[in-house]
Amino acid sequence: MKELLPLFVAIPLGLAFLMPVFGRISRFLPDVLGNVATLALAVLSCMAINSPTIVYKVGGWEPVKGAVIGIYMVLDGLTVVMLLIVNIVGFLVCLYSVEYMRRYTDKARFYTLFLLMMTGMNGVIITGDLFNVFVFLEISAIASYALVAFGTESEELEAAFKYQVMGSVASGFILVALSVFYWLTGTLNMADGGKALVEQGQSVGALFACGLFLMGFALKGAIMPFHAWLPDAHPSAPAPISAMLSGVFIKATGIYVLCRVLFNVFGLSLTTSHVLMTLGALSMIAGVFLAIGQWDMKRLFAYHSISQMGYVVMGVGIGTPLGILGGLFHLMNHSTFKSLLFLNSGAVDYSTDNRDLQKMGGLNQRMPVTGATSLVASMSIAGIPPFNGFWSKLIIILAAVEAGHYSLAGLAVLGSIMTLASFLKVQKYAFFGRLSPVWEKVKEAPALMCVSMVLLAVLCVGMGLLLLPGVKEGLLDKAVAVLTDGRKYANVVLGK
Amino acid sequence: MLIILCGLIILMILGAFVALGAASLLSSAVLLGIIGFSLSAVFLILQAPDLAIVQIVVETLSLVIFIAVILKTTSEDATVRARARLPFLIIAGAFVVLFMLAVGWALGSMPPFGWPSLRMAGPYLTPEALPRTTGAANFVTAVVLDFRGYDTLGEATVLFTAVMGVLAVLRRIGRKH
Amino acid sequence: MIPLLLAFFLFLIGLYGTAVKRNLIKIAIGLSIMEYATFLILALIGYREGGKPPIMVKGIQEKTLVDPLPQALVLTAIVIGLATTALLLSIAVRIYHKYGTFDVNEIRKLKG
Amino acid sequence: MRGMTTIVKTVTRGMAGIIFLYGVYVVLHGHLTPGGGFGGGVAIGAAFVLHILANGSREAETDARKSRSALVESFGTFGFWVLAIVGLISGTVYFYNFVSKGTLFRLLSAGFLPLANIVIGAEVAGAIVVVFITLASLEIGGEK
Repeated sequence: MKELLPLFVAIPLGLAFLMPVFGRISRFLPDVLGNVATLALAVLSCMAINSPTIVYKVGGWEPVKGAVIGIYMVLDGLTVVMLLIVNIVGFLVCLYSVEYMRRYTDKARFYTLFLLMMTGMNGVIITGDLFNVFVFLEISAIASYALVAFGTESEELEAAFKYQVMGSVASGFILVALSVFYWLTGTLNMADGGKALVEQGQSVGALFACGLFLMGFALKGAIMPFHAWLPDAHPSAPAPISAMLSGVFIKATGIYVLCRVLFNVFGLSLTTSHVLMTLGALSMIAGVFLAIGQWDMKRLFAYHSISQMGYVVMGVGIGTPLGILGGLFHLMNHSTFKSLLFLNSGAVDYSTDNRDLQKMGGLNQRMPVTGATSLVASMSIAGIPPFNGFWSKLIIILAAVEAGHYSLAGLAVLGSIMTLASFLKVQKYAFFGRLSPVWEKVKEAPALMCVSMVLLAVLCVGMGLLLLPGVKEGLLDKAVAVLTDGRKYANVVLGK
Repeated sequence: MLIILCGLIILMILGAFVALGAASLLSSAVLLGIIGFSLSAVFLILQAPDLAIVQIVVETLSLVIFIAVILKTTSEDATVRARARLPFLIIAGAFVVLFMLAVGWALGSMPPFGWPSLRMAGPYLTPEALPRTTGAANFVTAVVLDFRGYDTLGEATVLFTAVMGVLAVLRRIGRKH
Repeated sequence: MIPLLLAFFLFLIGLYGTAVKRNLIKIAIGLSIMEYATFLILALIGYREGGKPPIMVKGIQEKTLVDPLPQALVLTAIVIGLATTALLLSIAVRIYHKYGTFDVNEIRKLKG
Repeated sequence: MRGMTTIVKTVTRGMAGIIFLYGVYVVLHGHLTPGGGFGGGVAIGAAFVLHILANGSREAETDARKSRSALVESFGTFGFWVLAIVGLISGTVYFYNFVSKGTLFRLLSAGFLPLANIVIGAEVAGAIVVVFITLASLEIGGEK
């Protein structure tokens, strides 16, 4: 596995560079190559499942007198989880795009940007160096700005502009944060920096850097007071890109890095734990209340992303092993059901050219696959057993009770009920009820789109199995262990 | 040296105020250029000739892009007369004051200006070690392309991505109907 | 320490510009100012008292060279800044193309 | 795009040449003197932009130029990727500096650093020409 680690970045990157050239040669080559590349990435990430912790020194630069001088790539339990969701969802979305993106011009450029976005996310996930995080974050962010504006209609451009301004402000904060971090510790390596922070002891400077990082990544991850860009940006993008942005992008570039920095570099303190829980609970409740009044299908889903990210942040913020397990598992689950929901909305949009819930109705009769898969996804997100969302929400609530935060548990239950209500609304208005005569001639979405939706629905049903004893130890427990013993990360990476 | 440095930064700050307040976008862009060129002078004072060169060429280029965009569209900023609302100004002011207090407070626990801790960069600078490892006389190039070459691949990719993005956004027709 | 304080203040001015200005080009200018401030902070961090540029010259042995690492980071960040500015401005041009104005208040199609 | 007057054209011809040569020099000496692939690449790109601005160009010519520059950009970045991946394929590590280091202060030294500077310079120059042509040939107005 060790030799294969750089391929997570190298494969999509190399293809992305040549994609414009391939696009001139043949119209189908970009479709084929894009899917082959993402499939290869998905297979690679499955191969990583049982690997031990790997530290890959890029360029072969060994530490000099204990100080890290090069860039490290690190593969540990948390990385594997993130790689799995990014690359599997990425592959399924890419499969979906083959048909969906026919409505847009210049497909080769779409695949170029898509692969660059994948590169960026994979790069952020596998690196162990803070500046490298920033660079790859910018790659995926810039690709996503362009992808949001890909349709070049006025609303999309406007959303893309707003999104890019917010994203650039976040990047600015992250860059300042990491320069303060470099100033404080003299290093950019996360493990070495964490060690330096322990040696120095608690200081105001560390708190300041931590606050700047929190601001930057909360803005990237759309946690509540910093959420304003998300409900515009995510719905305006083409459906596969909405699925990527809501499904994996905000997690890989926001929540994941935030966890890495807060747990593994700075070490979770009581203050950060409280801040995370408060922000999480705020997003959870406010997101769902904002969502329930929406009539635009994609906008409603986008507000739910804020709310569901609130669950994740709250679960992780509780800080107990059970809470972290719940948070991470919910993160995995959310990536499947939310991307499925956006793909469903894309299928509806593809067939009916409409996103307004009030104008739909009875689509189940005409689009059985879309209807059925969206029912699965809705039940998952609302937390109905036995779908995956139920298990992760249950664990989060149990963890909150166990840690004595009864009010948080209550809020989580309330949020869950509201989520159920708003998805009953979606199902009722869009898929059940009387078929309006306007939609008599509507056809089901093309086969490839259905295939990818069905596969995601299977994941939604089956992912509860990850909690079974025997399976849980191999994947989730390893990821949880990385965060619970946050400070151990330095020793693992530096090899002591 | 410190006085010239502070003077240049204060010039940049004043330039920033005027640039944001100007009624003509063209003069805003030119003022931004002045800020950028002062920055490259600051880089020279801080003993960073590499940065000064790149900053000058990049600043010229971004000035050209700004001016090209403004000349193609309009140079009038109609919004400049609109006043920000008072509650917003109070919040913004409070944020600025709090942030600067936090900076001032945090500065106390940092290594002093001019004495960085060089935990990661120390090994680069031992004169005997570096030429043997990378063979480059320019340490910045050695860091950019060899020790942190992976970052630079990312940087080249960012530029590539942005060009792809520009080409995608400025397509004549975006959707088929 | 004063240059660093001033640099942080410059950062806040850029942030203020992006948050308050209602003109797309002005917002882009605010972002650029923010970027410049971050470059400045990084370059200031790398400075060493009495240091010389980190480039070896034939026949001269310098004792103190300034820290090359932040300079490398700024080099990367400058190019990233150029890339974001180019993309942001082309989106702004396209918006102008659609609406005939850079005024945010007149562009509001999305509900916010 | 329309060109400019004869005086401008004549002056530009010399200027663009000098800027181009300066860019090439900066790229090639990136590992010895200040500058490198990015600074030099921008200068090379600027030389081309100057040439286009002064002489103007017809639409068909502009398109051909744009697609050529895009090719240069693609292959420049790809070249850097290849340099990175060679180490991985040959059994060492990603980004291994696989070329011999040579003697300090010589033009051919520092392993693959000069090569990397050249490919980056090509990419940056291509990128700048593409962006410039795209922005310059954009027609505003009409659609509202």
